[in-house]
Amino acid sequence: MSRLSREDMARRVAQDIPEGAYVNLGIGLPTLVANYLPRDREILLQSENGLLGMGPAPPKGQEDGDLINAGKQPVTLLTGGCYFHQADSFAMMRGGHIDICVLGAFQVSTRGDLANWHTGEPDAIPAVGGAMDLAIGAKQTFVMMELLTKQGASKLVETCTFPLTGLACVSRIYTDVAVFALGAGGARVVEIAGGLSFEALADMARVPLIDARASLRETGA
Amino acid sequence: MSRLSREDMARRVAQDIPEGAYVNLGIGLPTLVANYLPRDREILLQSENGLLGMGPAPPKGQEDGDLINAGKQPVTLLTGGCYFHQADSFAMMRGGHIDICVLGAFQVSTRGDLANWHTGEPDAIPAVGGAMDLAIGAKQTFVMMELLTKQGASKLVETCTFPLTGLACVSRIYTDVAVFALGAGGARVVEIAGGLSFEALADMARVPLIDARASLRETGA
Amino acid sequence: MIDKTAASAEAAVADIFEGASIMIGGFGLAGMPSRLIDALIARGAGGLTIINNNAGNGETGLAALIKAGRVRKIICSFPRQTDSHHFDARYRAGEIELELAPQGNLAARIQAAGAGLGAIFTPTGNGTLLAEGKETREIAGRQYVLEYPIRADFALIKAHKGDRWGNLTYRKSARNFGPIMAMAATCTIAEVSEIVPLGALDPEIVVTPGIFVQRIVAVGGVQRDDA
Amino acid sequence: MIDKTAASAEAAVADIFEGASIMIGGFGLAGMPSRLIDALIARGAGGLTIINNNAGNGETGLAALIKAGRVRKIICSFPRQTDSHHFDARYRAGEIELELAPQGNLAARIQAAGAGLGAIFTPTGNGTLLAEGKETREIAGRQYVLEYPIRADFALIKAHKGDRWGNLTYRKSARNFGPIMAMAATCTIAEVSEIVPLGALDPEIVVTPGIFVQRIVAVGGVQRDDA
Repeated sequence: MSRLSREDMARRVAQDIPEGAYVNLGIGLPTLVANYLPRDREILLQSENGLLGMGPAPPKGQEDGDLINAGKQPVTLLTGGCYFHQADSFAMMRGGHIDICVLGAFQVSTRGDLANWHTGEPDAIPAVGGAMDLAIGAKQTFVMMELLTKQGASKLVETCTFPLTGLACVSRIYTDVAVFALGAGGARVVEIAGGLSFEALADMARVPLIDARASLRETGA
Repeated sequence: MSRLSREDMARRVAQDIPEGAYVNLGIGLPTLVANYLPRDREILLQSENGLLGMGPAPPKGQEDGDLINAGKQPVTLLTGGCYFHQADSFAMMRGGHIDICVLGAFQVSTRGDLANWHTGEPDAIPAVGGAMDLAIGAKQTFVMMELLTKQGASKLVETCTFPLTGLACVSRIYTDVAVFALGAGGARVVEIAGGLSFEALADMARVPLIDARASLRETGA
Repeated sequence: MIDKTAASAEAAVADIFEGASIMIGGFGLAGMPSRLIDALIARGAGGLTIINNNAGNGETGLAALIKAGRVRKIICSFPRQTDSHHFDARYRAGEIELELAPQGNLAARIQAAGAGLGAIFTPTGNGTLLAEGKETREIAGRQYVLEYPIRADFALIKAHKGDRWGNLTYRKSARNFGPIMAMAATCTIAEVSEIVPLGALDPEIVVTPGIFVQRIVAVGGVQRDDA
Repeated sequence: MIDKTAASAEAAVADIFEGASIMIGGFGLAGMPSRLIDALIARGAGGLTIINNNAGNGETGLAALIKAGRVRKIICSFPRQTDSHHFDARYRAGEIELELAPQGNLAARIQAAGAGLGAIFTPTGNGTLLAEGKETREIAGRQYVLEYPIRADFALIKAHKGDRWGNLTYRKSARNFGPIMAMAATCTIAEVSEIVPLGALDPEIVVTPGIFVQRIVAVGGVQRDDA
């Protein structure tokens, strides 16, 4: 069985982002998605610090300290992009104007609860940024993560044990071995990567899974 | 005894508006105050429809339908003025950023309750506009009105009988016969126009009045 | 390619349905999207709930929509004006329901809807008829009234220049309700003087980012970009 | 004549007192008013409550203020960063109190303060540690958390150009918290690249109207108007 690389995962998420979508990519793994957005689609990236129409990193030597992304890295602005203040930026998220956000996660529950901001360790300094706003505000919240921790535990769980970011907010998870759709009915398997069987996947995930591969292909969802 | 004309009342209010003040003048009588603001003071007029630094009416033939005041009359913008949307405009009022607003009134109570938006007649079509926001939002709310109705009733009352605009919001009333300062302690007479005696004024007003002329002159208030 | 340009005002309003809630920009006639309203009248949908600061002036725009009998309810701050005779007549005849809101509450409730808030405690209206029956609360020594967001199915607004991504600038005091209504409607349709090529609007001076605009119609010219 | 121009950053912050609450603009270093913070450090007032998105980066600006031991409490959304070592050290030593707020709640609470709201029901944080002990309410089928406005005695912000009336424009993503903090503080002090003559800023592109700004300091040049 072959697991998807981080780049392959980013490529897979990018496929599901349609023309004209307003998208916010979280810090870390989700940032890679920008590299794989189809060039024939106009997709607008929003950055929580006040940009819409965010472009790629500038060439060396052309960085501008006043033009950065949410990860505080230098970026550019596409032709047609614009700037706005923090209240308007978060109105975009919280008011349901962002179509898709893509976030990393420590854990996601089968009903879509998300834990991605705090390890819960007593000596950790907590930091949340815009994660909670994005998680509950975007029309669709995608999570992108390896299915298992380095220790082999499944990050798709029945109940999150890490502190929550938001309740019932994740609609899809893109992992290195499968894509899941989440909801009140539980976790449905949309597709499986490589040669992995459904049973082997269920054994890795260690949560109840519904095989929705046939039905989802039929409806095109 | 000589009562102040509407122009004299406007001139009297204008005297109390200091250099640098941000001021909103209500529709009707208060609009006249703009004509008497001392030319050696920079005073910025705010218009609820989204102007700061409102200037006088334009010359005939130079009206612009996109540049109007709260009364929907054509105006101009001073050098240094600017435009903004309705939420920001009302944030200026409600957030306590406007120094002084000047409003007309049907009735004002001695503790500063204001009634100026609705006659209470059952067949009247109510309209409130920004009156309630201004009344409670500005740092100081001045009322400008004749003391008596055409029927000779005092508009300074112990309790308003017309529907209220705001509670305990008026700090000063400029009338054709006297200037009053209002507050929890009641109505204090700041000055009396013409040759009217305090007793004659009290007889007209028909509410308990405190003669504060001497003390206010001493403190300069 | 994202192109929010509608072929005509008629095309832009073609899916406005019977009973829809519609925010209409403007303070009096400044900022009122008259071409879109004309197209809406021609379209014929009735039973509308209209959110506007006023209730129509004279014979055009919102006044004409009211005259045509399409408005079931209006949420506004200042209906009664010297030239609001079409509203006045329908209101006195009991044919239009009126929800009167202080102008600042109207603006704040529209802004709250666009920003995703559930409700706001506002300082305006406390102790008055317009807060009767509403929840109040003392916070830090002052009384506030609980008010709920105002959302709408559509917003019809007038802007100055726009581009195919829906970015907008406004002109003078015609800006008024446009930026906040654009954020509070499911489908925002902007009537602009001119559609300019993408990139012609300085990113620093865009007032309404295109994310808040679904369709744009030029009443003046359209400059296509070369891209 | 209204002239909000301060002679120097030092003069502009001269009345910031021990124990003051201070909003500081910026997202990381973009939009952080470094000259004003340097002047504040030199001024010496301590026991400060700081409202900022972060908790300082590297050795300059807010990080330097924290290093100098002047900060008693910080209200922010994202303190822990690779280069927030001065905050980290003070926090672990129990010398700084931290109030963590989701960034959207932080922005909305600042905006609510500027707009005079008493409280807001916000969608963010429901069911999480950051809403523990807070009032919640279901409105139209969704759970919201009650959050209160954040006001401050002072706001120190960085803008691009300004004039003697305090009108401001910003530059790119350095705009971030500037416009809303300016509205939420009793005394807003803006550090700008350049002070331009009154009228040099197009009234359509002013982002922060001068009413929200009490003092302005140029780190670049000052062009006096001829008036």
